[in-house]
Amino acid sequence: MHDLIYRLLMNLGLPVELIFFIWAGLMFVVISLVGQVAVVFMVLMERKVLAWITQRKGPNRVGPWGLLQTVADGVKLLFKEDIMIPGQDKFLFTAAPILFFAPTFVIYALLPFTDKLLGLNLPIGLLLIFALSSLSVVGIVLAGWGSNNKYSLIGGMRSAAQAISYEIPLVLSALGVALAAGTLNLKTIIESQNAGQYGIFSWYWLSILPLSFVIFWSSSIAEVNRSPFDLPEAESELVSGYNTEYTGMKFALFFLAEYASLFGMSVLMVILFFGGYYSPFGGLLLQKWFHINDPILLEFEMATWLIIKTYIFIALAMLIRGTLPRLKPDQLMGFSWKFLIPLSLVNILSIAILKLTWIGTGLKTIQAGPFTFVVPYIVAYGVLAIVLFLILVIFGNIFKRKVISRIQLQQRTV
Amino acid sequence: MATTATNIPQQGVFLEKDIDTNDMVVNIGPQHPSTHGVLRLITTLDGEIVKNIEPVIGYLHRSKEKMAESRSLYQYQPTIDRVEYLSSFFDHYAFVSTVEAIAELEVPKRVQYIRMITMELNRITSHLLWFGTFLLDLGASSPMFYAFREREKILKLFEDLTGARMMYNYYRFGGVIADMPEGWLDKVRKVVDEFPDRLDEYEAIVTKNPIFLDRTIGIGIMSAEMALANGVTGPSLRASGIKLDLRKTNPYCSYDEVDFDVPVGNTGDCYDRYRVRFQEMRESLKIIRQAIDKIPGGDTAELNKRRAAGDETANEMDLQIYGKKINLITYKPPKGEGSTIVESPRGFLGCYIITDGSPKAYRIKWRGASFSNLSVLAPLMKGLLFPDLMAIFGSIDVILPEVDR
Amino acid sequence: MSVLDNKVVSGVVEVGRGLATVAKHLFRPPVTLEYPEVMPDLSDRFHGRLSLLTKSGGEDLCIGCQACARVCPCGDLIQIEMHRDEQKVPVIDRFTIDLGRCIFCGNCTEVCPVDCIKMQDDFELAEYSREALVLDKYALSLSGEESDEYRVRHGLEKHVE
Amino acid sequence: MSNEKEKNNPQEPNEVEASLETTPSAEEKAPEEKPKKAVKAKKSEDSDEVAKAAPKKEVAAQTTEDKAAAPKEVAPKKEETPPPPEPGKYGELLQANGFSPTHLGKDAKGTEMVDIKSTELREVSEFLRDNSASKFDLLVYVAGVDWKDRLEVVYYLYSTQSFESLILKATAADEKLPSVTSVWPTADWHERETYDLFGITFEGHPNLKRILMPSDWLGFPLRKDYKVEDPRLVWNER
Repeated sequence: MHDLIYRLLMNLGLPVELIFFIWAGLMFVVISLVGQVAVVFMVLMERKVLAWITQRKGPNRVGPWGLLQTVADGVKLLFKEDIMIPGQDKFLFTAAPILFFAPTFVIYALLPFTDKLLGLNLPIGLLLIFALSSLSVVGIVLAGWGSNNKYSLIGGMRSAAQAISYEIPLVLSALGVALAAGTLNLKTIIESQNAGQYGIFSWYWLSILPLSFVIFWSSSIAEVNRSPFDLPEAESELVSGYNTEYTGMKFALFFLAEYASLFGMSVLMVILFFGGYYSPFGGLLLQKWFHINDPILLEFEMATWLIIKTYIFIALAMLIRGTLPRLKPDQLMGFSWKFLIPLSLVNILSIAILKLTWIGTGLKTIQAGPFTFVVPYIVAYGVLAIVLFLILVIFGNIFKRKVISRIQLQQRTV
Repeated sequence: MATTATNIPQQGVFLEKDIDTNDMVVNIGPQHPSTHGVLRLITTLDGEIVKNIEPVIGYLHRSKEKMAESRSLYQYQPTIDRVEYLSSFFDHYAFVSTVEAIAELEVPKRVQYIRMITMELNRITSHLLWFGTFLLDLGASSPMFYAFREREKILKLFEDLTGARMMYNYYRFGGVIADMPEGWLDKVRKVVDEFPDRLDEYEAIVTKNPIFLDRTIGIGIMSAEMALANGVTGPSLRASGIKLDLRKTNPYCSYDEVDFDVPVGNTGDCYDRYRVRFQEMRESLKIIRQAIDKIPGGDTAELNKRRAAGDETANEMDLQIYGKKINLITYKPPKGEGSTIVESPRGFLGCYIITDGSPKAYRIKWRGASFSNLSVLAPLMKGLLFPDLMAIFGSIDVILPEVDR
Repeated sequence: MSVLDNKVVSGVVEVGRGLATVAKHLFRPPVTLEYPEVMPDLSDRFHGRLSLLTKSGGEDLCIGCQACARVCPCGDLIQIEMHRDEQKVPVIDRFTIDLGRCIFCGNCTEVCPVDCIKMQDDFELAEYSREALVLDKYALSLSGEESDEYRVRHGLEKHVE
Repeated sequence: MSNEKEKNNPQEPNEVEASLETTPSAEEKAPEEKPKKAVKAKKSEDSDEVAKAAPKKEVAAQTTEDKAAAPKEVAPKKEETPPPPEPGKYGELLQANGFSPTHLGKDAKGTEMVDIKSTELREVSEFLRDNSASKFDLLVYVAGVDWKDRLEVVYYLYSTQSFESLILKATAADEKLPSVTSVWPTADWHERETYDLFGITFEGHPNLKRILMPSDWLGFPLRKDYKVEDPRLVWNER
């Protein structure tokens, strides 16, 4: 189908640049539609999962099993009054949701959902995604400022601090992937994970970069403001944080964008650490087991694997939201600056060492194989352990207080 | 996912500054998700640090003490439920026992045991609600639903017994309104038996969760002297290390006939307050189990069978539900005064009644435990972070109707 | 080092334990009662709408003693007007209860000397106007059969003339 | 403020008594109830007046219900010609240390009651808190009582050492009392509440303003002469 459209455009005799733009635009429309549907489904899923883990039923009135609940909510939000209170900065107040919403959806154009369902196959795709995802915090800060509400302001400031802190471990851990794969191109990253042909064992999260994965996961949850890092909208303290004053469509934009960024981050994580659109058994099952080579069917399989993997992580995020209490701002910052960032620096170091040893073997990308299981763990994580120990010796006093409180805990009488 | 690099915020640690900034006054409440009612806290914030906090109360003032002047004691009684609606059996007990003391009414043993069972069940419901909302204040949502699920079962028991889920109006001067329904004790036993498993589940989710520990350990440390000086009582005081439980020290009802422990903390921080309340639920279960076994006459079905069989011992004083049937409409307690304090889930619940020989009380004074407990919030909060406010406020377990009365 | 290890390891273990406990609930049946379809199982003593029982024949049981009105904590919520006919039998002219202000405490049911005013397990009392919540004698009274059925259900003696 | 003062002037005693006597008669207006109960009720209602007229005779004739009440009925007599109640443990302690308490016996729950002079209040409080024999370190509540001719403040003290309680009473002369906030900081809010509802000024209180009622409220609601017919109270006219 892609070929068909592509050929059609070519036959029209348009210049190549224009075709490129039209193609990217078309893909973006398709993907953002997919994204919209995914988000609408996610909102429902969140409510259902939160209901099930608390032994409730969740939405079940609108449509069969409540499937249309989010649609009804959306329609409701569309028709709600757009309230502006005196003293608000009208321009910023209106611009904020758009500034928050746009980057999260633009990211979708860069994510390879399948082999061909991809807006832009850029060689620096990973970099651009991080650049875009850090843009959305501008929207939150503006919303906090423009709302003329103290809760919003505190929420906006917290969000800015949080985004700055968590951007670093996020990028550093993704850098590990880039190092291992030798590229910033997302498609190549996926292919290099599939190159090992050991399926789930050749994906980066297990074989080479488990630490990177943990860092990436926790900082991505923080990046999208999910519990337990949902400080900018902590409802027990800040009522609703930066979107306290928003109603109607503007609120809907914030709401959608939050879920969209969670979805985008989960897809990115699957791409970076979980083999993207490949099956957990290596390659594609239709191709491998059933010997079907129909490109459209294969693409469906790819999309299915990606979506399944993504939703597993989304469900985990929902489970975490239901279980964990919220952190405090100082703890949040501390977790990032005192724990995640040193750890990811060590991680990068160890991966660099690994990479150097690998280049000696003559391969450009680090691939998972029988050899990988022995070498990286011994070399990289041995080094890592030593460096970690050194860091602890040097900066040991950082943890001292924690240790004290731990001892206090053990001495409790009740 | 472990949070490692956090520490105990200390007063003054964050206050270092050379830049000229302004403080921000945030008016938390009267409507706010975590003020548990209508409380207004005028908070002065320096960034995230709370510099000063001034509670403003009275938004829920329903003039309970004034209402007593225009109602006979019996007429006034249903409105007592609303003084503190989460554990209104305690309010009723304070009121009823004071009048009983003034009028020297005798209370049968069976009634005392029924009162004890209901009060302890009520303590559990109250602590459960506290547990749920405390965790919700800290940001965890499911524990609240689990707590409410269990609370629902106990409320159902109350509905079977009194006809209402929260506004019971069940105790009477010298007795209770009606005996337990047949088979009620078995239902209580069933709920009590399956409850420890649920408590273990809560503990698995919460008690050692690293984020929870970071949020509560060392936060809002209330020394014993500070607690006593500010009139803090109940679990919050016990968390500070003072073993003061009126059920043990000045036994009322039949608490001297059951065996239970008084959990005590040693630091007086939020975590200790959490642990003390959690242990109290287990102790309450202990009391209820013993009370069910010891209650004179046993289940009503048994008692009714004995009565139907003409057993005279089944009609003796201790097995009655009224010490003496009084005419409630025109009941006039003699002139006198009495003051009761009982150990409610939140602390000392006081009731001071002066009667002048008319059906109305001359003066009724309610001492809500939350009233004094709330006053300690301001000194506790100084120099801590804004989110600690919710942890501390949640952990001292304030209920606003009792503050404002 | 080992303490830190403990902290991190135990932290991960405890978070995992919490998540597992919460996830366990996915497989438990929901406890929700879907109210309009599934009515709650109310107990016999439920404090619901007030009603007046009648004799088995449908005549008034109330003797107009005002006891319920006097113990009501809400002031003039119950209003009774009565007179006696030639045989000195009380006749109730007017009996109104303002359910909009009723707090369902049950004081009136307790003091009624003839067990006439009782509480039903009917709790759906919403109306479109406050006036509609002021129930008069005819709205409050149950028929003779209903009253008998109520008495049987609650273990009261059947009213015998 | 001047308006407030006017309103708070105690009413003429005659008027107050008259209004008191109308209350029971209002109860009698209701027609008869269940025959058995009515008889009983009649008795207990009468007992008040009868007991005053000829206590000894009637007490014997009363039902068991009134027997319990009877000794208490005699109490008002005592007030007129007071045989002083026995001094309690803490009353004696206070007396031995140079204070001049008036012993009031025990309340229904067996708590000792002591009346002290308002000028001595703060010294007595400090003494009771610090003395090793009493150690009343917890102020449970402060309650105001309007006795129509005087305002009284009741302090309920509790000791976490001996687990005993004590009721201190002090009459607020000129509606003024020294504050005990410096002794028990918890008195802060309790005294504010008492000021709010009774209009008793606590001298030396750091922040004496209304706490439960709105700050612009007129009058002190728990005083017996407070007019409930205040038009501002009737906000929900039916």
